[in-house]
Amino acid sequence: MVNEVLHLHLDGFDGPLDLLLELARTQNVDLSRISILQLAEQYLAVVEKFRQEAKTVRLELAADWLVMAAWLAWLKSRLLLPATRDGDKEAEEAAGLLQERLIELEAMRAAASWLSARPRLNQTVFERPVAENHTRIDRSLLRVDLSGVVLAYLRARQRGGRKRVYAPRVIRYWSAHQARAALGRLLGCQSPVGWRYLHSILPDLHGEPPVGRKAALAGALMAGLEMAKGGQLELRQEQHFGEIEWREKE
Amino acid sequence: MAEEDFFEKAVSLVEALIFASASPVKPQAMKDLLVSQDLAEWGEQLDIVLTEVAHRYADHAIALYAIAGGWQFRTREDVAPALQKIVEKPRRLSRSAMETLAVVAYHQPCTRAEVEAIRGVSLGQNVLDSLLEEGLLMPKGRKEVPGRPVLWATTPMFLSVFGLNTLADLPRRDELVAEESIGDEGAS
Amino acid sequence: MAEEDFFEKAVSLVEALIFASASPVKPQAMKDLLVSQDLAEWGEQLDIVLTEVAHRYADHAIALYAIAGGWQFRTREDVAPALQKIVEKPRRLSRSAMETLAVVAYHQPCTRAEVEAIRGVSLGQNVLDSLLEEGLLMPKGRKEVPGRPVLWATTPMFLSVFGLNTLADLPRRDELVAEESIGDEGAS
Repeated sequence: MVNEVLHLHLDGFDGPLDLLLELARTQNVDLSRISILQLAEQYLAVVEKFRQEAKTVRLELAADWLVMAAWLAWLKSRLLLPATRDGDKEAEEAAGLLQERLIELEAMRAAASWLSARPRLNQTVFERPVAENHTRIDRSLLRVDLSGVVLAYLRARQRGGRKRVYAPRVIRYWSAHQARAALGRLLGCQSPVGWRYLHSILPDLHGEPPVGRKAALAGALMAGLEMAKGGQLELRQEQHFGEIEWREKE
Repeated sequence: MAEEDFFEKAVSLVEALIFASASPVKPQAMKDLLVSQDLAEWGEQLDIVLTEVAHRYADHAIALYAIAGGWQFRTREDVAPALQKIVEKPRRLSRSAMETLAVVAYHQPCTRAEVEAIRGVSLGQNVLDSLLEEGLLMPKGRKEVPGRPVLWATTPMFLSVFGLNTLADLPRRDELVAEESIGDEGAS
Repeated sequence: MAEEDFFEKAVSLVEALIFASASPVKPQAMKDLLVSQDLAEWGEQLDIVLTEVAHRYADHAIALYAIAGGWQFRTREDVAPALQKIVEKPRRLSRSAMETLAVVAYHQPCTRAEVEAIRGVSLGQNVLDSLLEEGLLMPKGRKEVPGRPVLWATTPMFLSVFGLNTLADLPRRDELVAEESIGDEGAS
């Protein structure tokens, strides 16, 4: 509870630098001529007072304040040393740095209040909220070019060409029916008797796709088997996948 | 404050309100504003106030217009054309129109049936109409076959639209790279 | 057309152009307009034209302001209190936000750590967020140090919101502090 009072109290300032600036103002002189020693003492006194009031300090709440206090205590000790000592220059530089930071902070404070005092758009001054539209869209022109014509022509020809030749491809298989007719013709003429290769009855199938040749051979076999069953001819095959031969039944 | 000053203040407020509003300001909004500023009597005589606002703009490039039941500042009509920026958003021809035009360009004079045969699709009347409207195609006699169909050809406008001097400036068909593939394309 | 009439026309065109725009109009846009209307010579003497435009509004509730490198009509400050009740007000910025904005304005481009060092306190995310939401700050590259922190800068909107023409319109530091000690209103 007491800790919170300390915290809230110090939080009235935007951090240790803010408190320092406030303390510096109480010296009532130009910031460039303030006494850093006096300032350090004042700060330490303020922090010590809060410390006592708070009894214990929650470090996480006051870390910034304590770091600044420690640094100022060091600075104070150096500034109190006789001017001839080595630490003198170091301390003077540190004091100068603190002074510069305070001056800069004060300037930025002033800048913020200067900005705050400016007439603010849509708060103290108003602009015209919408623009008039003076743009006219001209759609009268055609966007075309020669390459478009050429492309369109190619496209048309391509589609038209495809269309013209498009027809389901008629695959003219040599059918079992045709094989039967061919075999029937051969059976009748009875010239050279004996075994003959079945594929010899096939027509010239050069240029036909392989599937066509296979279909023709299958047709011939079917016709041969049918006629063998009917007793018109004999078939034989010497080995697996060997040539199929036929001869007229005696 | 003198009576005159009150009037001036009312005029200024109404002017500022109209200026700072995105849409035309209704008389009621002006009255409300004047009442809120203890200028209710001028709210009752809004016409006089508005007349004075308009008068302030007498020599300006801007004027007060009554629009949609309210009041708005707008650029004066005689100045507006100078501000006008013309953005060209040219139309495109539809794909079918473009193809039809191209086929006619290469095969003219030709009949509708011929265009259809080459394109492989029927030619909609609206496509033909649009090309006629644009002045890109014109009829050029009739073909002496049964039915005597109209022959179509491109116009001089066609040449100027495409920046051609003569039809001979069109790339020849055999110059078109893809030509060969068109010829025997069907087999694939 | 007499010389005077040309001048009047140039003034009217520039007035109309600025009035028709919702954002500040750059001098180049005015010159382009004048050139397009055969008034190029007045485009060369834009200052005189703009002075005359401003003069036309001497007694109006609206005035011409130099904003963010351009020119814009805005309502005069004296009519603001009356309008504020009607027009929606933007949120006010917190003190931390205003200070942060001031630090960035004077030190830009600068990192978050630099802002924190100057103000002596850490910069809350909500403060940064509010400034970004208002469009007053923007990231502007990264600082080439370990961690490559983002550099922050003010936006053109910042100039517009605070009615500044350029960043050079911000008071010099010595002016600020002198002002402060005279006014002595203190930040506490």
